[in-house]
Amino acid sequence: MSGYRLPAGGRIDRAAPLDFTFDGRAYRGFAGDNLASALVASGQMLFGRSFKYHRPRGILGMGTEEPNALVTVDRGATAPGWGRATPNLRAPSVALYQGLNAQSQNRFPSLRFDLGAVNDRLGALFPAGFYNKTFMWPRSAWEKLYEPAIRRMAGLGASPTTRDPDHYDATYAHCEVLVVGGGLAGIEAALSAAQDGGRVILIDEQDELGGGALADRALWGELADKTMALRRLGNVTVLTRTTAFGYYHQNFVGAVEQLTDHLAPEQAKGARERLWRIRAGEVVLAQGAIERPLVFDGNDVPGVMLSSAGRTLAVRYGVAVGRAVAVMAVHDSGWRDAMAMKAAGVGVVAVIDLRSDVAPDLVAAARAAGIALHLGHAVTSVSGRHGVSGVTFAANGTGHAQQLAVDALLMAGGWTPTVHLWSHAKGSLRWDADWGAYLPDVAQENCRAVGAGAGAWDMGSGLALGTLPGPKPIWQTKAFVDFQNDVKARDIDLAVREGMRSIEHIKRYTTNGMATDQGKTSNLNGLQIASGSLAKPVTDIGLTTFRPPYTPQTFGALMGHHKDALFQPIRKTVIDGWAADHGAVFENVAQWRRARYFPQGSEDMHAAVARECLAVRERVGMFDASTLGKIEVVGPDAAEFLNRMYTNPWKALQPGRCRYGLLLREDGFITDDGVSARLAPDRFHLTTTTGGAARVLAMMEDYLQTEWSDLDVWLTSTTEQWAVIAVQGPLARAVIAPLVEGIDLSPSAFPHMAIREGRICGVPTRLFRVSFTGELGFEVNVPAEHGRMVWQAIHAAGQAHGITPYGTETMHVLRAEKGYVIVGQDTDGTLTPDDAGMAWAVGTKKPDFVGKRSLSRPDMAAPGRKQLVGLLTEDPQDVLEEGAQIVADPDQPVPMTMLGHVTSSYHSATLGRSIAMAVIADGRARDGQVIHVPMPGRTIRARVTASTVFYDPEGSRLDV
Amino acid sequence: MMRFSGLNLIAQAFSGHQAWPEQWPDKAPKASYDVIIVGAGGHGLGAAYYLAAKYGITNVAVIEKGWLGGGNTGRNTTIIRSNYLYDESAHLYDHAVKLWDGLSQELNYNVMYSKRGVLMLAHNVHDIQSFKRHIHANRLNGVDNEWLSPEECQAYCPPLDISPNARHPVLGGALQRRGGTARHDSVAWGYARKATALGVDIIQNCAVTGIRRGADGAVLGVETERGFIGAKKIGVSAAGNTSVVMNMAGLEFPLESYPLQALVSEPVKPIFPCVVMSNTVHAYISQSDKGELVIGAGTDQYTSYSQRGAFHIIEHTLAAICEIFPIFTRMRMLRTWGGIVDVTPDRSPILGKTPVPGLYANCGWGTGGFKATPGAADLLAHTIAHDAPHAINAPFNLDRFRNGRMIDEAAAAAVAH
Amino acid sequence: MLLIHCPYCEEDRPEVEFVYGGEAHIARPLDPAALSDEDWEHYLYIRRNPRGRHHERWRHTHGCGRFFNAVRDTVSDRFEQTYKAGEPRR
Amino acid sequence: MSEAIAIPALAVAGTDLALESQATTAAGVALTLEPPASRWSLRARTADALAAVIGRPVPARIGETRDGLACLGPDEWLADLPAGTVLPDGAGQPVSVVDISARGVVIRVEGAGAARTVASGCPLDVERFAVGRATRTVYETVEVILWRESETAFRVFVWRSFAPWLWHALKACERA
Ligand SMILES: Cc1cc2nc3c(=O)[nH]c(=O)nc-3n(C[C@H](O)[C@H](O)[C@H](O)COP(=O)(O)OP(=O)(O)OC[C@H]3O[C@@H](n4cnc5c(N)ncnc54)[C@H](O)[C@@H]3O)c2cc1C
Ligand SMILES: NC(=O)c1ccc[n+]([C@@H]2O[C@H](COP(=O)([O-])OP(=O)(O)OC[C@H]3O[C@@H](n4cnc5c(N)ncnc54)[C@H](O)[C@@H]3O)[C@@H](O)[C@H]2O)c1
Ligand SMILES: Cc1cc2nc3c(=O)[nH]c(=O)nc-3n(C[C@H](O)[C@H](O)[C@H](O)COP(=O)(O)O)c2cc1C
Ligand SMILES: [Zn+2]
Repeated sequence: MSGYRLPAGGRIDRAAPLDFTFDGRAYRGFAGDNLASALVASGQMLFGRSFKYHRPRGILGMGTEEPNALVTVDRGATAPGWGRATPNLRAPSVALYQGLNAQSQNRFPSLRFDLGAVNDRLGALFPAGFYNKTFMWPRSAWEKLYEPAIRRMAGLGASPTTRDPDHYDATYAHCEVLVVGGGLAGIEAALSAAQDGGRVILIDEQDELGGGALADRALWGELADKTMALRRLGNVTVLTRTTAFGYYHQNFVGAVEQLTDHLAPEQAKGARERLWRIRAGEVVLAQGAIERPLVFDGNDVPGVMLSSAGRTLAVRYGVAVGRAVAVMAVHDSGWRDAMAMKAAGVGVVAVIDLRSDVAPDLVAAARAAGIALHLGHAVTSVSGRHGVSGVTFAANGTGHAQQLAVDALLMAGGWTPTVHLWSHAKGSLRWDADWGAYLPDVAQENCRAVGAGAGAWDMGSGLALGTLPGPKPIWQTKAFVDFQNDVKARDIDLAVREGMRSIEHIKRYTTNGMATDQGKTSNLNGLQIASGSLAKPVTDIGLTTFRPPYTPQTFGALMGHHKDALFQPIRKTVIDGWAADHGAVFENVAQWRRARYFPQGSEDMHAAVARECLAVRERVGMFDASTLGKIEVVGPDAAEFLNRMYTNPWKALQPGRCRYGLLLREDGFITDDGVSARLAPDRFHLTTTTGGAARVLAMMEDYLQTEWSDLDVWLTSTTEQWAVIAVQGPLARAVIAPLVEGIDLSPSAFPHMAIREGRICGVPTRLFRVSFTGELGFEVNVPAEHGRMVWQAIHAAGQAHGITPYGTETMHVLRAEKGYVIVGQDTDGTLTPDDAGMAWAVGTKKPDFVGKRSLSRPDMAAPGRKQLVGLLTEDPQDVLEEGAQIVADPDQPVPMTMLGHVTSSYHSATLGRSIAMAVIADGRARDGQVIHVPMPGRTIRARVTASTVFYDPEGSRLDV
Repeated sequence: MMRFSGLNLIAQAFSGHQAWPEQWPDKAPKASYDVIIVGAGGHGLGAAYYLAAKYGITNVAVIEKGWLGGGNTGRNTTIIRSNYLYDESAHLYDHAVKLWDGLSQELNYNVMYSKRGVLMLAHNVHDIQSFKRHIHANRLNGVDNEWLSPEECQAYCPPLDISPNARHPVLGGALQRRGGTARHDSVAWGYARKATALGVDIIQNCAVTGIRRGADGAVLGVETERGFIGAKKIGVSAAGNTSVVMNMAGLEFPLESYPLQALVSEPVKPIFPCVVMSNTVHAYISQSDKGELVIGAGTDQYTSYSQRGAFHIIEHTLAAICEIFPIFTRMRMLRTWGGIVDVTPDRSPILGKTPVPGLYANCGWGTGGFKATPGAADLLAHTIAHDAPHAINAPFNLDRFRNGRMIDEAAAAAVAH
Repeated sequence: MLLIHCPYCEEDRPEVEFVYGGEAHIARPLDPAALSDEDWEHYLYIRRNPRGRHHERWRHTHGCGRFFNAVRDTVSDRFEQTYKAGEPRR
Repeated sequence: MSEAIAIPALAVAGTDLALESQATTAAGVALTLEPPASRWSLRARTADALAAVIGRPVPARIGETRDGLACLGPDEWLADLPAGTVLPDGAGQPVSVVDISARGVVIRVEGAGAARTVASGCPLDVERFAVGRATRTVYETVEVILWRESETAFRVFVWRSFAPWLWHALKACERA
């Protein structure tokens, strides 16, 4: 026990005690505390175990830089489920609330007695990069023994294992000036920016504004005044508990606001966190600076921490880190902290400073405060395992050793300006010898840095060191650089010795700076040590890349609105509700959901589809085809345009007639198809595949705008304007006839592949006489808002004729019986029209169309290409699996020579047997040949049919 | 080269690990080499190693503009698999997977190839058809790949949400058990160490700025930031920068370079046993041996050499991950980064000779060339050594863009990585 | 997310409203049939892919709908200028 | 037409979407689905060319609105007119007049918090988006046309199959 609550002081509310638990033990703190300050006040200095060696660790810092004190906070009510647990939270960043339930991590069975700590004893076997050097023999042991063992050691806290009940919010925001960092420098910047009248947003990650000034009593008055002044301004938005995590192109800054995690779960209402996506005219970075630890033997014993942390605990939280506290400084700020702590009532017993000449005023003031001074000295070791019990120090670290009984040791290693966001935005940095750190230099965006983060603050002066001098060679010390990843000075030295000369290699070999704190306290020390080992100045070594996020942020917040039901829109047709009411089983196609079949009673898909198919062939069926893409092509040059886009000719198509169109990419491969109608000389109603709608429209716009901008024609997506009801089957005409007005439905007046405009059920329709089933058929297009009504009316009218609603699966079978291709299933982006058996759809006399030139490339016209053909299995009950591969010789060894694959395959109730389509090398020339489909356990024999039409090859059923 | 082994590690522990030698020496460039490889990624370093180890060509330099392994080799999500559809691709990637097996021993460097299985999720009927097509083709090609039901998928990967009410319900999956991951950095380092032990020079911080050609058009060597270096043959393995390097030889390539992002979460205890890919939802995820969830994001839409990317890509990536793994919304993102991937029109690599005598190309691996590292390296070495491609990489030539013999895996099924 | 100046809307708009359209000023040959396989390959597939100044197409798909051209530095991703489709290369 | 078949009354746009209008909430926003109207996509090379065909004044600047017409692009306008209005189809003229009345719906976001609600997913500077202005844009990944009617009222045009998602997204952010 060393920390305790000072009798007075701090910004906590002593009248508002809060009870909480840590590892199941009850503690008490005050409103305004964070988890770390409250635990230290209760004498708890041990917070966690390090990653690799499981060394006991206390807190190092009191801000976001904290690498050690990581805890899991469980906000679940009482159930043990992890659904509301968050691992790896930094204790100093966890606001205290009534009932807070926190647990330490990476230890078993308990924090004090951790079996994993055996790693520390064996630490010599685990230097940087050890895993590259071992676990290779015997070979089989890697999978069975070594890798599982390594993986078990992984990680810090545990991931939640059940669904997160919280929700997350997101917004965009715009401002003229965004200020990141609400210390005095940021507040100042916001106040002055607000003068210009523009919108100002000020962001700070802490629960109150003030930054470093919160740990300086003398500044509280000024802080209060300025904060008040800010709040009075109408054009300033202040966001506290909000972290700017990334600075992206053109002043786009991402931030996450914590909304409820600082409240007791019962009080938390609404979203847990909010994502702010901010576009700013100017960005002012006032991120402040982070103190650097010192690197020496024993610097990770709980109770050794940053000097600023000791000061913050005392001044801001009214907590003493110990009864006898020593400060090991190489920087003036440590002296100021010592005096501030002393003034707050902390028992600061000594300042040890490596420097011999320290500013006389500091020396005089410290003397006056009764603090013992050891100039020109360095701490060489720390005693105690779970807490500091004393330090050994010596002149320049190597002289006569002296002991000092203390229960806390503070490190003042100087300051590193926080240049993370500056660097995200590719601002350049320059080395500053006085700071011993990199400072912002030239901005790439409209951005400037102010305050300590810009090096524009007097933090005092000091030395920039790699390690403190000591009596032992570096490889015998346990002097930590990256506390969380257990990287020691000697690991960096080893990396250099092993040939890692780039700081990037050193980082990856040692993992320095790769832990959850991303090197906030370790990168600069690592650089200094590498500089020593490489005997090169720091400036020749460079710096690893700063990357978002500044501090870790939850997936839930970063994914914005797209959680659960809002992940992605699911598009439904206007008839979807009817289908759902009638028991449809749905499938997803592109963004749409479509009815796949309508089972009755206990029917499975097979039975339902067989029934639906027969109904269409024998009577009539109805199908919701609304998802088909539709484009209205209008203008005097409409026909000319389509003629250039599609493979087949369009100019001679008469108004009132339809035509099948085949669309290629410029590389000659089929990309889409559809039946389209000419409504008027200058107006076409195009259809595309469901999945191709957006792609085709974009492609057509591209050609129209950038290649043929002289054409007077425009494209409008009408996919959702029209609901489409396919009525198919020999009785189709009889069903719709009573509903249709103004259209002569007789075969002579309204032949196959024609379109007529009129009314159905009293609403306007574009009635297509087309068929994707091989039966007499109509596609009733009506304005979407009437779609369901018309569907119901047709359904009602069809009752007398035994009308049967059918879904996509039946549609697939029916069209396969007729050998109609589904682009994307029977073709796959590698098929030409000829491959697909659709040479007939290519206007050979047209001089050009999109993709034409590619078709004459040598390989596109070469023999041996895969061609779409039909397959009939020898056993008519065998239904081939779609995707099954086809070979000529089933007895050849693996790897086999494959001829092609099955693209579509169904049981045809109409034909009483299976049918399939396949693409097969030289397929049409194999007409009548037997091919083999080797499946696991057996090989299926099937006969090739050059034609894919299995039913009504003459097409007589269309002509009724 | 001091042998790496557990015993040696123990022995060195007693002397404070003082005696480990450099894994690769820092070399000044010689005046000329038999072969220069441009780009010290896994592919380039590997090619140098195989040139020395298999073809006895040791007068080789690998020239790198930055630090070795710092390109896409050091920034990918390390997914390894070979269940590609077309024979050409299946043979190419499976050649690599076979080399991954045993690579640690061959290099005496643990590259941590982990056969934890790659599970690709099917979310709609089209996915099922396409996956089955892959599975059957793979089986006849001798490449393992098996179909799992949704329940089997979840048993294989417990965090998976297989609820039928999901926006994109899991309808099954294709599992390649030999698929998995390897430690990206170790691959580069292992090849570098072994190659240099065989006599290869690795020259870092030395950008190639020009390719000098003789009167006959054949290569003479490279101009670099450190002067001219002669070479009889030059292999270019510069990933995202290939267009730039090929330009130096007067060649224009069918390539575009896009930023591709990836990210890791904070490390957590083991929760995720395998690799899961969902092309429909756009989610790619595994857990590293250190504990981070390693997540592949998408490419930005525009070409770029900036190794960064936009935030909305990350937003969509995490939404996709949490759609399939809703338990991860409270996990936190630790770091994002970008790499520059070079993409060909058919998304398959180019690996072979170029129109310039003595100049060889290995590029176009796009978002998926880490898995190919040992295979591509071996085949590049073969092609350079014989001045002719190996049968496996012969189809991956430049001519296919002229004659139309594309190897378009993406067209067959929207597959990334 | 880039901020892109649409030369038609005459204002800066967020990247998510736009669709990238690849290298600019590659006109579709007027008579493709007259091209050699090599020239056709060049038209279809060969791209400059420069490191630095890049002429490229964008479409303000979720805005005014127009294609336009831009000059952007592919190292900094910074736009130098944008101009309307059909205007000469800058 | 046979008498036996009862034809339901004309459907109201959006009833199939089952979206319940929502009264003003604590956040100061009401969401309503606007009744059907006559909506057209109009295309021409110039505003004058279009005006000549449809016989109405046509705003010429992108973003400008006038008498129910919004200029969305250099050659594109949206007409949002009282239900039943029919425009000449411009046959034979170099224009395109296409009826899109049924293609989408309009969600009205109204109240003191309207701008904030729209800005939650729209990357434009919604606060500064002038009253009387209209543009095509996105709300997250969904394309919309945003039309600001007053300081506190926005009309959001969206294709009907995306409307439920958008509706729920607007509701969700407004809840937070
Ligand atoms: C985010 C991301 C995720 C990915 N995920 C996967 C995955 O899961 N699975 C998978 O299989 N693949 C993946 N990939 C792709 C994979 O990383 C690459 O295909 C592969 O690593 C390429 O290796 P390489 O050795 O060819 O290239 P690199 O490792 O990029 O090496 C090329 C080297 O060339 C150097 N160079 C360039 N120009 C010059 C010059 N002028 N002079 C000298 N040197 C030069 C570069 O500096 C670089 O070091 C991913 C890629 C990225 C970016
Ligand atoms: N009159 C004086 O003597 C005086 C005046 C002001 C400041 N100071 C001291 O000088 C130092 C520097 O002041 P300063 O204002 O430059 O820095 P600061 O450290 O006081 O403030 C920086 C603030 O930025 C926050 N921050 C950093 N990164 C952030 C991010 N990504 N998102 C959100 N918030 C982030 C920090 O939490 C902190 O609150 C402080 O120690 C301060 O006390 C002294
Ligand atoms: C598989 C993999 C795992 C990684 N794990 C971590 C990690 O745990 N911590 C970390 O800081 N970075 C991690 N990184 C990212 C690297 O730090 C770095 O961002 C990446 O190599 C790209 O380099 P750059 O950011 O310096 O450009 C990982 C990268 C990869 C490829
Ligand atoms: Zn525009």
